[in-house]
Amino acid sequence: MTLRHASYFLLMAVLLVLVGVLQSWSVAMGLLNMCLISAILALGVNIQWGYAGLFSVGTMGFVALGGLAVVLTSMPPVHEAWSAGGLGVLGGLAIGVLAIIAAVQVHRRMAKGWARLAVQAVVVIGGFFLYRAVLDPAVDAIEGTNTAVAGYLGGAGMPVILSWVVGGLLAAGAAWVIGKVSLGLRSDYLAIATLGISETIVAIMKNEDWLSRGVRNVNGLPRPVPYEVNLQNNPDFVAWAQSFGFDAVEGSSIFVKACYAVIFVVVLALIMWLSERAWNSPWGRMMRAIRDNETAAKAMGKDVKKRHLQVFILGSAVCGIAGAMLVTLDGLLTPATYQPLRFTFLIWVMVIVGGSGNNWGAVLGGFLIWFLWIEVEPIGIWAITNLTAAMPEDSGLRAHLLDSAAHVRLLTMGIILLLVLRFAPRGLIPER
Amino acid sequence: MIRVENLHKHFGGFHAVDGASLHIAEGSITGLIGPNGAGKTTLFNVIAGVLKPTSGRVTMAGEDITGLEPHELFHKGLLRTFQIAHEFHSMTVRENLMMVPARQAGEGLMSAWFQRRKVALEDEEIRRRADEVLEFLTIDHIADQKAGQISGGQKKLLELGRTMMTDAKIVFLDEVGAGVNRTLLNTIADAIVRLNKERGYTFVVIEHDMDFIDRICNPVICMAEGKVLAEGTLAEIKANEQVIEAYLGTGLKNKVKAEVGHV
Amino acid sequence: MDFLNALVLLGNFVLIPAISYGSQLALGALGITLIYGILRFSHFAHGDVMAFGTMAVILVTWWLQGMGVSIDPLPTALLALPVGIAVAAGLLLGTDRTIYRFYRKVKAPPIVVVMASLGVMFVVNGLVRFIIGPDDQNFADGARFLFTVRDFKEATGLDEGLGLRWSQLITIVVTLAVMSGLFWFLNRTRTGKSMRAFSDNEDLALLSGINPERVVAVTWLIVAVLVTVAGTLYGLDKSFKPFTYFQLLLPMFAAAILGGMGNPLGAVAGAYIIALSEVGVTYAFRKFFQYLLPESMEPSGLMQLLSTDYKFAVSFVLLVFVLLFRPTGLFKGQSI
Amino acid sequence: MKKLLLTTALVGFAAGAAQADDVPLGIILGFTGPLESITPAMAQAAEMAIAEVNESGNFSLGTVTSVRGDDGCIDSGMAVATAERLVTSDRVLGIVGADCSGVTGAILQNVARPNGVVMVSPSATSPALSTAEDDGLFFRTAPSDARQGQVVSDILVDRGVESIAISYTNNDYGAGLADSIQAAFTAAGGTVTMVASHEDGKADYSAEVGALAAAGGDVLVVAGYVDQGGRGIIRSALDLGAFDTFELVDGMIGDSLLEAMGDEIQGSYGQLPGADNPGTETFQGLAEAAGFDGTSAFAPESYDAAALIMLAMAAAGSTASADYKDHVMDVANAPGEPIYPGELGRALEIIAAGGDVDYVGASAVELIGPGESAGNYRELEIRGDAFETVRFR
Repeated sequence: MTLRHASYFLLMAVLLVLVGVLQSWSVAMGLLNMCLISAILALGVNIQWGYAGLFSVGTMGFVALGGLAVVLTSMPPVHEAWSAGGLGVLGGLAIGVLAIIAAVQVHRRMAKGWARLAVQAVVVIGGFFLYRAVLDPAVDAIEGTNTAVAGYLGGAGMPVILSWVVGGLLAAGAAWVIGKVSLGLRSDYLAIATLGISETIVAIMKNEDWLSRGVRNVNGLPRPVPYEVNLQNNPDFVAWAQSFGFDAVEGSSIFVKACYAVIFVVVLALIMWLSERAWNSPWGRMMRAIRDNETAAKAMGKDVKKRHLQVFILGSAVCGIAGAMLVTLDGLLTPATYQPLRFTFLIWVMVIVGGSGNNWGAVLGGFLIWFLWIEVEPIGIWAITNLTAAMPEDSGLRAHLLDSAAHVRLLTMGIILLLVLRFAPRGLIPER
Repeated sequence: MIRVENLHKHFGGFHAVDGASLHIAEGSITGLIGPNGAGKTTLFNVIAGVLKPTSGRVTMAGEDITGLEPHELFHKGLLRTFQIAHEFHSMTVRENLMMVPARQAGEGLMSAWFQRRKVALEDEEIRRRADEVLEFLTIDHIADQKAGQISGGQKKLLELGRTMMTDAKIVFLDEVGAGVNRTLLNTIADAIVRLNKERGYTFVVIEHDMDFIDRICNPVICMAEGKVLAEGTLAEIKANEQVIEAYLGTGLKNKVKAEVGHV
Repeated sequence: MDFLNALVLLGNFVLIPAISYGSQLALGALGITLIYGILRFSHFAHGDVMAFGTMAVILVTWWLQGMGVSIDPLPTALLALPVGIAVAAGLLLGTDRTIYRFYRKVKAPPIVVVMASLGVMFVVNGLVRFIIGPDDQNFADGARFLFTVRDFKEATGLDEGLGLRWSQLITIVVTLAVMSGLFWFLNRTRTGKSMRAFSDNEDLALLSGINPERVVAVTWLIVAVLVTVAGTLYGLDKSFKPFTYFQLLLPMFAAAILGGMGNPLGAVAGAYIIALSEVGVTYAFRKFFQYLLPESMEPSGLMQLLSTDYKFAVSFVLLVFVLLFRPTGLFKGQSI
Repeated sequence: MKKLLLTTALVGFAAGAAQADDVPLGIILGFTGPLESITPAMAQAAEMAIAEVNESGNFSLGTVTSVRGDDGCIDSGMAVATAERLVTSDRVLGIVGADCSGVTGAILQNVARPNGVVMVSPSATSPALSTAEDDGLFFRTAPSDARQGQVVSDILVDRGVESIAISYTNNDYGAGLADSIQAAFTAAGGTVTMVASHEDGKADYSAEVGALAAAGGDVLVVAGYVDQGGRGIIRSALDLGAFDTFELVDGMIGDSLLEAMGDEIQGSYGQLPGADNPGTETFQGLAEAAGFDGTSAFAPESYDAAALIMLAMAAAGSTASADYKDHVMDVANAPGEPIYPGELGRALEIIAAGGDVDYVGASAVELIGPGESAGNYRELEIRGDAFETVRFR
């Protein structure tokens, strides 16, 4: 990292401090936390794109799976629902998995031809109906239990931090399956396939209510840090906060965010350390070779398919971890939140702007783009207000422009992306 | 060493390799010649696992290697270079060589993360070997340049160098001399001969430059229209009626094609 | 009689909706496939450009309606189409000039151009909302139905009915016209032939004296026609809303890939397959079988294979399966 | 790049400065995202209430200003960041919002509670919010969906409907509403043939309608949004001749529906929150004068949300949330002088004189239990080119 690149980070820090001074420290800390998560997300995408040149736009799906992991890990189990249909659901899912395994085995064991196709069709279709027959009544039973607050199986009741690991594992597992199926595809096809698969993952989370309440959302997820209200009622804390010149409310808000920030920094540092080590080792050299020229890498004895799968799983796992952290920070799981514009394309902008193939670049991109994503709106409103100040109060155009101010955000992101692609195609901090 | 039996490779209706059979003797430097479109590169690609044959068999030291993936063949000691240089452009010349050795501990993530010392020691050894190869090929002065920025001839040398980073048994060189100047071509020829003698590499060389073939290859196999036409010393090949006709024939056909134009 | 009823039922609920939806998708997918064939990148801004062209049509339609112009029973929007096409063409040629041409010149890898189109997507997305707003816009006028379900029932005496809307008829007719025009153009005209040559083999085409910039410009013009027509038809048939047009991107791409990227015929086939499978797999066939089967065998359930929640997932599962077994799509991709 | 960043940053932050005697209120709604088409009217309604209070000159605590913020409706990360900025930087003293139930929960837990700021949502109707921990800070002028389900069932039963199919928008609002309608109607002896969701903003709804039609039913209950998939479902159902009578939930009531298909849905019916309330009409008149559509979904509730906050402030004589949060219920409910839209000035006078007000407002506000609207509904029927009120429930 050169002095120039270090200065970018310094600038980023200055921007956040400026927010603290001019807006408020709570806003600045809140921004910092989201910047940290965005940086981890960008690292995940960078592992797939920057390291291996995999054009996967399924990030959203892995982020969502991370979020699901938080519910599955940390919420208390709903015993009523388990006794109503827990076994049925497990049985149904087992049948589904067995049917797929059987179909794959048929594919492997039998000779190519119509007979194989027929047997496979019977296994798949029969398995599907059996799966539906076992699963459907169980699901109905579960979803019938106290819909307003439960209606799902609940989680394992474990500490919420653990869910970040689970989120990574869940995303990694899904990536293994998806990678097996789609990594052989050409780049553009891979993009659309992963985009579609990630939409499907979110659709499952929205519609399988027994799993995580679907669109009814899961509220009140446990936190790894204290609650502000409790801190405000704690005289020791209030006194401590006042010694720094903060009142109880502001102090508690900043303290809680600082706790999150510390944990997030630890996670980011850990992932960064592992990424850097890997990228600067023979492993990284091999990955660069594969990205530069797949054919030659194969001829030089590298198992490209296996390595692509590996790197796809790794990147997805990182996205899953970030997804779990995000939901933990929010305190609730809302599957409708997962939109490709926000959770896939925006992350890509972060990586491209920051500099793909460079871990520091991805982190910078994550910080900068999230910062702009949030701060462009007030800046846009301010700019339009001033620009239209000369117009009469009742001007239709003025009202229209003010109403449209919120849409400046997407416009800005597009322009930034285009400018960077054109004038700094390797990003702000390019690969060495 | 390598035996090819009745190999076919069809692209739709086009028979690029049409029942080729040949044998490559261990320790030889075999030249593979033939007019453009004779199916030489396709044959290479089938043997090297890039393309799957339509039918036929390839064996290496008696073992069936038909349809194996390129990276599997690499581990069996079968290497190849490319007609158009396939360098790893964003890496330095030295790194291009250092990525080659198989089963590097540092290619496993666990070792890369947690066994730094072991990996560093191993990498030091690989680097030493890479520097030896660079010196051998007389391109040690460009070791730290990005491979994408070196000359075409140097890229060819680099590809040859990559094959030296491992214990190859047989190396396929596809138009190693194309676009390379005289001096560099001599360096390449010297290197091939030395490797053949000192390390016992078997070579198969596709080349259009007959002087080059004449200088290092024996025997020479001539292909035309997907089949093996003749085998022998270059002098024998040159005297072969069929070969002359093949070169002339396709030459004429090509000429006709060029004049009629492509629709 | 029962057989006829079953047929009409299927026609009303599955075939007609799928065909008109499929036609709209087909026009969009054709654009995607053309861009891929000639310019060799996946145009991610497609849905938003479609919204942009349609927006122009809507604004002109409103103006025309304000002037009292009408071609009842046909919608006024048809008159505004040329203007919309011109605006869309201006946008596409403008972006090509300012953005894509640069990457062509430096021979950037296709993936970079895809990224750039992602940027264009963001910008156009914002522009459309800025100009016309994010709301639903109503611009359809003229008669709505050619005949309604009720008319049909009265006329035929069947229990089931079949409705046909003007917008559906226009969609199908216009789609057929535009598609045959396009295929005629590609196969019969000099420019069309040079486009096909360019798509087959760029180097060879360049050697034979084809001006690449001209081919590119013509491609964008055709794409402008396709997207604006598709967007307008869609808006007339359903409604115009910027967000919806962005959402159309996925099924359009699925159709193009399913048929084989770069193959126009494939794109059309893919679009109809996607539309049919989306509607067909999630349709509840109970009534259909009630008509066909004897009473003792009548199904008790809904006979629905998959809940409509997973409607769009159908097209993706289909897509992935096809790609696994035929990586180039149903029709061989990458040739015009 | 650096220069650019620095200037934009400086420019942006300067926007946050506010004057000392200002009473800023936050209006946090989904200006972008799936509800982006109904939010402008909601925001304008809230701002209309603010303007009314300021113009009356009877609000002694300062000049009320509004600060808009975008919650994206479904992006909780963005929503929390926006709310955080409004609360801690713009120092808003109360929040009108948020709109969607998901982000409302997120803002409540992550911003409003930690900072102790009152939040009055005009449109978050999820039953789950009734039981959310709120420290007495959270109110809503929209009733919980549980109540509406009962009303829908009553209307259907009174009209002699025996079987229904339900199509709901696939979010917490739609799903919760569908649940409660199904439960209430089944309990009343009716048959629900199918409950199926629809995604908003999708290309085509013929598949959904096809499935619903196959399931059958006398009436199709549409629990969605008028400018979204809900309209698409109705359009498609009419075109395919699948249903010709619809029961429309509150999110589906809007003039744009009549404009788009007025002739074809004559005789369909639905309900909106509201008591036998002259205020609604007054509000629509005011809205028209102010240049926006007062019948737009949740616009009356937004006006009421803003009005309630300001009246509670006046009653408490303080703009601090901790002080005025306990007065929200008082001003909203009897006893006291009923207050309708356009009478905020009078209400302030009464409060200043020590009197009691019972704010009725545009949506007949009556807060119960955990601070949510009691849920009086107006039964509407489409006759001619308008929604006509049939009765109150």
